[in-house]
Amino acid sequence: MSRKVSEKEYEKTLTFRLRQWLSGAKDPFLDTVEMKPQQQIRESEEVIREHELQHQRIVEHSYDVEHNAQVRLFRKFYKLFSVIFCLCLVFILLVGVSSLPQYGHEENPVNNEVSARYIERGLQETGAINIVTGMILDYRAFDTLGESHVLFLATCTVLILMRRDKKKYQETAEHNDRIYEPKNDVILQTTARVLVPFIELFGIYVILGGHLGPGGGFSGGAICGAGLILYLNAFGFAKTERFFTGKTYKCMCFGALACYSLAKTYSFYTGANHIESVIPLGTPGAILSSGLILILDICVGLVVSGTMYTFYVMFRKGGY
Amino acid sequence: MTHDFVQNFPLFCIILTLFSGPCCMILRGRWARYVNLGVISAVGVMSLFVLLDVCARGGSYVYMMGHFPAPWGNEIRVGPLEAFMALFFCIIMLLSMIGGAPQRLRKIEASKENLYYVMVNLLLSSLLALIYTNDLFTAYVFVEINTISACGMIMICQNGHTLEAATRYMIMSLLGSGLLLLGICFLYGLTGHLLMSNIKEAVAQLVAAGTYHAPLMVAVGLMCVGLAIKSALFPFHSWLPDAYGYSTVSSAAILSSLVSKGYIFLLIKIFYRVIGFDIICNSKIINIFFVFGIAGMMFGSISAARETNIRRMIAFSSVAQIGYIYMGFGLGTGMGVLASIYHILSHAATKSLLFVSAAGLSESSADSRELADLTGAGYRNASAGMAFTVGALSMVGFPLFSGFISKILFAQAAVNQSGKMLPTLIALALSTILNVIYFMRAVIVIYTPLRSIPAERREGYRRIRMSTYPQITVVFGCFVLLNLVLGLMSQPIVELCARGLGMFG
Amino acid sequence: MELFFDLLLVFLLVCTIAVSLSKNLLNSIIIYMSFSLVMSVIWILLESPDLAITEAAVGAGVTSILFIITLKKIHAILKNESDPDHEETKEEHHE
Amino acid sequence: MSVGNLSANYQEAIAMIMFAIGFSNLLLQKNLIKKIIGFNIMDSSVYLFLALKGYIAGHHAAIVTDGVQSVDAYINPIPSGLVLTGIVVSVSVTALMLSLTIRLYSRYHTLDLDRITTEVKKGGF
Repeated sequence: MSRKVSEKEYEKTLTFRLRQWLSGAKDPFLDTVEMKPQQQIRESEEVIREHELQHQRIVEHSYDVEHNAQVRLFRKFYKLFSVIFCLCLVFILLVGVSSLPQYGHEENPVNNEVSARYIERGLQETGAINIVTGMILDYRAFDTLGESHVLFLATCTVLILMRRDKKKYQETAEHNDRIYEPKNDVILQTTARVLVPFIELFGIYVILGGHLGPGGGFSGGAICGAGLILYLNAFGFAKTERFFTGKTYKCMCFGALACYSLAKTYSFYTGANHIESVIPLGTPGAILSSGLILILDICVGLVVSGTMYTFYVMFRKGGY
Repeated sequence: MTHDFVQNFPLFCIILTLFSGPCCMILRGRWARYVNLGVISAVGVMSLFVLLDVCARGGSYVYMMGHFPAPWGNEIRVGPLEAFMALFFCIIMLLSMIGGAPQRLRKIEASKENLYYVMVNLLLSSLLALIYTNDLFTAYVFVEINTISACGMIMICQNGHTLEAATRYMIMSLLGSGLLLLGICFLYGLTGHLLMSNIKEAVAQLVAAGTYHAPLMVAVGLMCVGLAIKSALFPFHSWLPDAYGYSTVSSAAILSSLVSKGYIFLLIKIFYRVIGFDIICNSKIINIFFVFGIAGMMFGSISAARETNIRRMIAFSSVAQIGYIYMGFGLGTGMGVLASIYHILSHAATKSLLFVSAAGLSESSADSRELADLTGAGYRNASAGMAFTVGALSMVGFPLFSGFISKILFAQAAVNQSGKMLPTLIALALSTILNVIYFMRAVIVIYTPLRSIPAERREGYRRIRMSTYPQITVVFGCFVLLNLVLGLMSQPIVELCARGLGMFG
Repeated sequence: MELFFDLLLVFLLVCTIAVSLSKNLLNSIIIYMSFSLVMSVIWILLESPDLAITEAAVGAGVTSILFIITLKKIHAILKNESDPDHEETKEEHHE
Repeated sequence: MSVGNLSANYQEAIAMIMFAIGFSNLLLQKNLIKKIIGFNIMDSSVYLFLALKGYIAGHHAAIVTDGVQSVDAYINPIPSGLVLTGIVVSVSVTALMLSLTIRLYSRYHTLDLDRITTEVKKGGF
């Protein structure tokens, strides 16, 4: 059953007024509350200008740090507070340290069954001679997975901040840092020509030998990145861009991190569900041993070397 | 024992979000956006399954990360509270991302859009890892991921305000994470473990034996202060208003509702699972939290009342809400912590709603954020206006909405605590009054008819219909629904949280 | 050996104080480089060769390069104090 | 907490003092570059503290030599691993902070954070 309502009647209903109020067409207080429409204020140009000047002066005055007593007081108070905070920190830390177990002793609480198992059975369980590598890439691999993503993330933030689009950066000379480069420095170029292959070789050696001795993906990657930076400095962007561009870095980073994540998913999944891992550990001491650790080291090395080089390029020039 | 397939989902969630980071980097902006939304929804669905599974089982379980059992390998621990938090964070993040999309697409350079999704994905992964992890050092690494990605989200629109805010944010966070790391090192030096449950056993032994009391307290203090600095507790909040006030909407919503909550959740874990809540309560640290929490409530509310920029006003209100949460810790009872957890939920649901609707309001008012320019904005953008009103009412603590329940829980927790009852109740009352003052002022302004301001100032004002951005209207609806659910059906949620908290120990 | 280790620790302490007091940015960065190098020697003495390699490659290598390139970007190497007028003329000169 | 015990632990005490100096640099220095150096020093000293925890006098680096796998032969490998992870984190953060510094400088031509704040408040964008 519906009934027809005339427009006049409808306008009296609550629904209509609510809708009007919602759409802003009518003010519910109109006619009920006495309101005077505001007078339009007309100001002459001069007055406006004077106001602007005044505003300017107030801004200048309030941000005049040297002469603003309030700001100075606040700063002094802040400084005092911070200094007290730091002194308290030193005191608390020294008190804490003074009753810690003395360093260098075997019976300290740190040397418990956890480290004992790493040392005694690490070689059999991970296949890595370097116990530290075995620990960070197998026992506590979740940390390392996070850590390599920290690096990746830092690169992304640097890209956000420093990358310029091609059109823009050619506008000004300051942005194009090439002019600061030595154009044809014979000494630098000859030295680099001799040194860079050795640095790269050493970096690769450190990466590949991570499970056999000191080193690993991170340090080796940093060495490789440093070699690339030296090469860049000696020969300029034109040469390096032939083999290393932003696209190369993206693909490399994606490939390495994807490989890392996949490998770790496999080992986490099998570990948690108590499935035997099918990856052989190999004979300890051989270069192709210790299961996934070698692959992970290579992945980390790729990410790190690319990241270091990218940091440098972004800081220098803001684009590949 | 082998796991059911569902029990692998937490691992899949973490790995999927981590993996989607590099994925978004090689994709173009539009595809990265789809990947991002897909990943968040997938993680949300998986978390829902985990929650149902854990509730059906009625207990938490430990998931080994690798082939080695507890003290040697890494592990994650899944319980009802963790799964619920993961689900809730995913919902909030999804809604904030959809709700902020139009403004984000306008503000961010097209070539850098995919990098923004990298940040969001990794932020989600770090939140999930912080929720699930059972290892202090892993927590540290993911705290760093959280910090860096939050910084990236602040500065994605590069103007002076955001750059300065990002720098200040980084400095504060670095101070905090330095203290946190040092605290972890102290604790490691005393116990020789990094896994939370093992540390708790060792700490209990130390306390029983009465040895190493001073360094233990130093370690606890360092970790607590570090996390308090990171989550912008009152004297360390200087970066917050600019960071939330000038970054893009989705960033502001996610930062205010999720990032600092990740740290606070870690702090709760440290209380219950690393040190033991009794030891924390017996130390003086919670009193410090109590005092600074109340100071933060007062200061944040007063600053918000003095603020004329609507986004900064909401940001200052965040300072006050973080004060509430720390005050709940400061009460030193299980009830207090429960109230804080509920406040985390209600604040997350409300604050993101407020940020998204405030963006809608200023869009209809020539992109101005000054309260005076927002006159009548509630008529021009009806859905945003209503959403803002709901959010404001919830913040104030109006019955029906979530803020009411959390305030009641705080009051209940305070009543049981004789010494701290009076200051807590007074602070709650005062801060509620201040909340009313500034939120209701904003609501009145946006519903004042436009006629009262001169015509020449109305330039750029435009009407935004609900059909202009249908997805945002849906987002508002979801947010309001979430608020109503938290406000009307609080009992099962509180019980769930209490059960989960009970399993923490 | 103990004595050598102690000397290095004292050197580290001196470095940290010198960094905080030094007025010139380039100086403080160079001091920081030496800090990192000494740190890597300390890692060797603490029997952690992995850390030594990493610290030498990263702390003394890449981080310092980044610092110095930053100084170059902000034109703080060639002159003593940051002087805005001086800078602008320099930029114009290159343009 | 006696002074005697502190002097026995003087290596760790030095690490703590370095931490506090780095911390105050990060908090109090006006110059952004100095702040970043302070941060690096702070982190390095935490790593030093951590590595001192794992050191055992007379033991060797945790690399299996000649098939000896006894706890009496090697130092504790855990701190080394943690420090390795930590160093990566601090490098990433350093790069991020330095790029922020460059951006701020190119906008405001100063490295003093307080002055930058004043400029930001004064001029808007």
